[in-house]
Amino acid sequence: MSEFLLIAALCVLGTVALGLVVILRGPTEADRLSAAQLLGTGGVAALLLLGVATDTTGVADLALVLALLAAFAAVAFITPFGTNGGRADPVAQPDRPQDPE
Amino acid sequence: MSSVTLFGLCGAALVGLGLFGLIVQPGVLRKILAFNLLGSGVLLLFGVIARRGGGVVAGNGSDPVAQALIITALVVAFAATVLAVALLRRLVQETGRDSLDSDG
Amino acid sequence: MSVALAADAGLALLILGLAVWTSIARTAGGAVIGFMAYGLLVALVWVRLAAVDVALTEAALGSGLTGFVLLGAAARLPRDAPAARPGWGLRLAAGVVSAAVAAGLAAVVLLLPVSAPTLAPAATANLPALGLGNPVTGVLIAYRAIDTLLESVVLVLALIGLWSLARDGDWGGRPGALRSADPSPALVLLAQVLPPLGILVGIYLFWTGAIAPGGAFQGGTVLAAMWVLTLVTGLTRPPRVGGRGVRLLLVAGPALFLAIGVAGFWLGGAFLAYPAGYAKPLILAIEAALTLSIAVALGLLLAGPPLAQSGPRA
Amino acid sequence: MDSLATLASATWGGPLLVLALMLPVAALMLAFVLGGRHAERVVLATLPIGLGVAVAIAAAIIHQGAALHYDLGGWAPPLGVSLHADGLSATLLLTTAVVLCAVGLYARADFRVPPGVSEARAPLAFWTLLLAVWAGLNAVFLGQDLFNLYVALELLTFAAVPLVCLSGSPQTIAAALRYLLFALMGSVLYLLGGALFYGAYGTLDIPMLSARLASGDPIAPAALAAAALMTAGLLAKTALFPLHLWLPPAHAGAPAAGSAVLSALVVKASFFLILRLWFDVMPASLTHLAAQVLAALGAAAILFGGVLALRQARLKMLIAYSTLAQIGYLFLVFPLVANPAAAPILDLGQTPGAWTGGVLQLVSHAFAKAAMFMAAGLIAGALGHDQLRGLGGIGRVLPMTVFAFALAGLSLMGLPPSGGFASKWLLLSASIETGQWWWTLVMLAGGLLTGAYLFRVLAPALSTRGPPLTLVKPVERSRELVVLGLALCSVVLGLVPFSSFGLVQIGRLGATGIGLP
Amino acid sequence: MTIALTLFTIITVALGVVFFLAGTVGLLRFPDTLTRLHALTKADNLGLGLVVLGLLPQVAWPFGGLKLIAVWLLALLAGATVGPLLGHAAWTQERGREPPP
Repeated sequence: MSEFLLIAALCVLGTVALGLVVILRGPTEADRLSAAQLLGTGGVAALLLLGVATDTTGVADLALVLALLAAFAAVAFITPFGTNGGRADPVAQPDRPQDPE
Repeated sequence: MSSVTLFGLCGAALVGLGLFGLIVQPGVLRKILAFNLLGSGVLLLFGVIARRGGGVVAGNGSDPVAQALIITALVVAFAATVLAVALLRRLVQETGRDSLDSDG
Repeated sequence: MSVALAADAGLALLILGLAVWTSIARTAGGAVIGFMAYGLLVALVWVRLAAVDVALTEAALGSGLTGFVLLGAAARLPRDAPAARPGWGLRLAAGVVSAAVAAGLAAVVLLLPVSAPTLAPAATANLPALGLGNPVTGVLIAYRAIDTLLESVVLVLALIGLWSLARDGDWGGRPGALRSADPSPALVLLAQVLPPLGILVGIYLFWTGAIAPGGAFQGGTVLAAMWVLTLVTGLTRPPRVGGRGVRLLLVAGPALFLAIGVAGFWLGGAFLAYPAGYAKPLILAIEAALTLSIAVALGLLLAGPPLAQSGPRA
Repeated sequence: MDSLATLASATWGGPLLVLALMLPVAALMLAFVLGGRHAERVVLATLPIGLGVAVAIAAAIIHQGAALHYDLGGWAPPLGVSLHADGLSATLLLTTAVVLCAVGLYARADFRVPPGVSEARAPLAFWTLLLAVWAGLNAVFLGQDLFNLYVALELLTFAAVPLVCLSGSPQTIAAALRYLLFALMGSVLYLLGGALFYGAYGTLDIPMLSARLASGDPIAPAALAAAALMTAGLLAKTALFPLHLWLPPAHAGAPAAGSAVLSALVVKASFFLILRLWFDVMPASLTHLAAQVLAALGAAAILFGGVLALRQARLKMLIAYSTLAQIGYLFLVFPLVANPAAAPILDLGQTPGAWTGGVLQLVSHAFAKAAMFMAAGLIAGALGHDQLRGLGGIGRVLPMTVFAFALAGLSLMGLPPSGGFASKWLLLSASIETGQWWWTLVMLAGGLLTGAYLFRVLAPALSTRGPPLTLVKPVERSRELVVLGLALCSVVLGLVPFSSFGLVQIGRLGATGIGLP
Repeated sequence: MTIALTLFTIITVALGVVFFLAGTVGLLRFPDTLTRLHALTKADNLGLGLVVLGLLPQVAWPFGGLKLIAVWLLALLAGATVGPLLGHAAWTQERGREPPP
């Protein structure tokens, strides 16, 4: 049984690793991010299989954390926060005097 | 060759790659990324050392002392990354560029 | 060659490939996405190296929060042509040095002593006296408590450094890097549904750290991520940097750690020693306070330097 | 009540070490929470206590004639971490406390919370970072565990980098960023070395490592690689030529009080660890070749830094390049101490004078450079700029400041009577005694260069011709006194008889045989 | 009973692996970003769901099982939120890139 689960984990991981080609290819960052997402889901699945197969403490927790944070980093890329919350981020404030040294 | 040795060699290569990037990359964000590669290569090597130690004694574990040190180092690396990125963003605000002048 | 070894070789190759991609990708965003995928695979390697505690930290901090910070930066970089690469001489020299270091390290890995010296037995043998089941937590909170104490101070310090990048007129305002003017409905949904679950997971990670992989750093990181989600969508507001409450929260962990450490002079016979029989509750108290402080510190690190509130500026 | 502690040991006076380490940490947290005007008060209240602790540690070491030691948490190494103070640590703890006291008094005028607000950015950052620098330095000087020292180094980095860009100008932001990247590369390489040591010997405790390395077995390749990586990383943090690029803009860009701390103390921490590594961890592996290479880099730094200092247009940049050169002297210690023929030069018992000379250079440069940067800060504050060409006649307006600057310069040049003279004399004698005449030449050339670039400052400053200067801002007499006091410290060091420097020799691991096999 | 459960696990996990494969193929083969995203969401939801379903009989109840289900729900949530966000980002990015005819 555990051999089967291990091999399944390997298959999942190998499959999503193919998706990495897309990360390399693009063409848009959205493609790359979706490939990273797929890798994340695949990683979670592989971890779950691995955890059950080897009965290691904590591996399921790791999968839980990965699943929890799967969407987290992508938020930073997609959300226009900080850009129009009252002040444009990448623009210097010309009228603001420099602090005296 | 065992898996542990394999990951050790991987760590060694990552250290080389990160070091090269840290010196050569012109953009600051790329330098920060290179630093992170370098750091994770170093920790991977540490992890290999931990696995050897833990594996010999506890049968199927990793040396907890080394693991604790790695966790501490990971937190430091994160804080460093945040500070560097904050400096970079301030630099971009001020100068509109993401590179340090000249030499690097 | 066994299946496991083949799998590990594949994993190592993938990691190296992603590292190379991260170094050579044409856009900064592409490089960062490559790095996030890399971090994920490195977490898998930590599992393969039987270091689940590290894997948890790597997944939460090394891949999750670092990815957030770097992606946020990459999305806001100027799209100018990058600066000129350094000259051939420097690149060649750097290449030679880096290759030499890598080759030297590879040789060292192959030549490591056959009998691996380790502190694992000592670390495990002393655990029952501390009432712990996870030796990593024992190292972090007891044997090498000083490192963890200083480390938690480093986080506060990083935050002071970050805040010091504010403009003078903005001091006393709220961190503004995460303010989103118009979060999409999908994002708001995420920020409403995820945090309750995430907070549960964070507390669970801290709690289970005494006996199983987990602990203050991992739990605190998850809590911080959840807080940041609500900050991005405006469901909560970041505290003013001048407020005393938030500063108390930030130092609660290290301060309690220090206080119990000082009490150890009299109660445990040494600084940072735990009195026998009371070790477990004291350790849990320290871990709880640390989790909280770490969560606040990491969240505020992501939230950036303070900005003055909109409206007329003094 | 029973303790879990077993086998742990502490010498009498050991808790003082805990106090020295934890006092700034506790003060840091207190200053941060109270904030506002309280931050400054917390610092100024803590500094004298810290000075007292440092004096007590030095006194305890002299009294016992042996190093102090404390096992933290009651866990003995290798599982636990211990603190350890030998004579060298005590000397540096004391130097740090004195310099920081002066900086604290000096900085009050620059980092006052302006009236009308309860808290301002720069004051809060400065006062808390000052305490953090102090904590980091004490942790480095007391650390006995390679990883604990890594955390200490990082503490120092996180404290020092924001100090560079307190003014917020684009140049200082870039300088801080470059400093951070160099420092991070340095610490990562250091960490890698620590990991390799752990992999080879299963401990990170310095005495244990040293015992394992000296046991007679061939040294593991991992240990050699570790030493090389750690040295490279620490050199980057010490800004030894050719890894010096980050230092001048960073040290010149910081506010004067910050520059003083960075140049006088922070770079010394990583040098201190190089000493620990080569003289405590693996003294037997310091080959002649390695020692000569380190010293050659030091020599290059002396000449290169001196020449570049000559070409600077700004006073603070000139002082920063001078730091580069003065760091070079420190590295001459390696071949001079490592030569067995270097044994007693002066009547210092069985210990080599080069060691004392090196430590004296460390201390006297700390005093002199802090005084110089703070004097430059006063001048820049008074004139509104620090261009060398605009300094004409400043000596008439700020005689005490310029006098302090000149006194500090005396020490940098190595002219008698000054601590710099004593240190350079000891190093020169050692180089002649051991027949390494080429280092003699370098030191003499370095002295001439130092004289030349200081002349560029002092000649116009002391000139009596030219129109009278108008000051942008008056200079407070108390601040001038602080600077003068520090400059006098660097001079007085040279008036103390050599025999009283026995402290720096106490607790050397190989007290009788610092040298090559 | 045990055999039946084992068989159930093997079949469902294998099916899950197939879905992961399908997701990757979609990511590689579909012509534009939006359809690729669609493929990704399928793989996320179904592949991981099947793996979780298959593993349920193999873990301790209630805690282990609940953890597995939580992982799946989290992945669903991530897919449901990041998908639209990415789609939006991709749409604007591709539009912004196209020159007006």
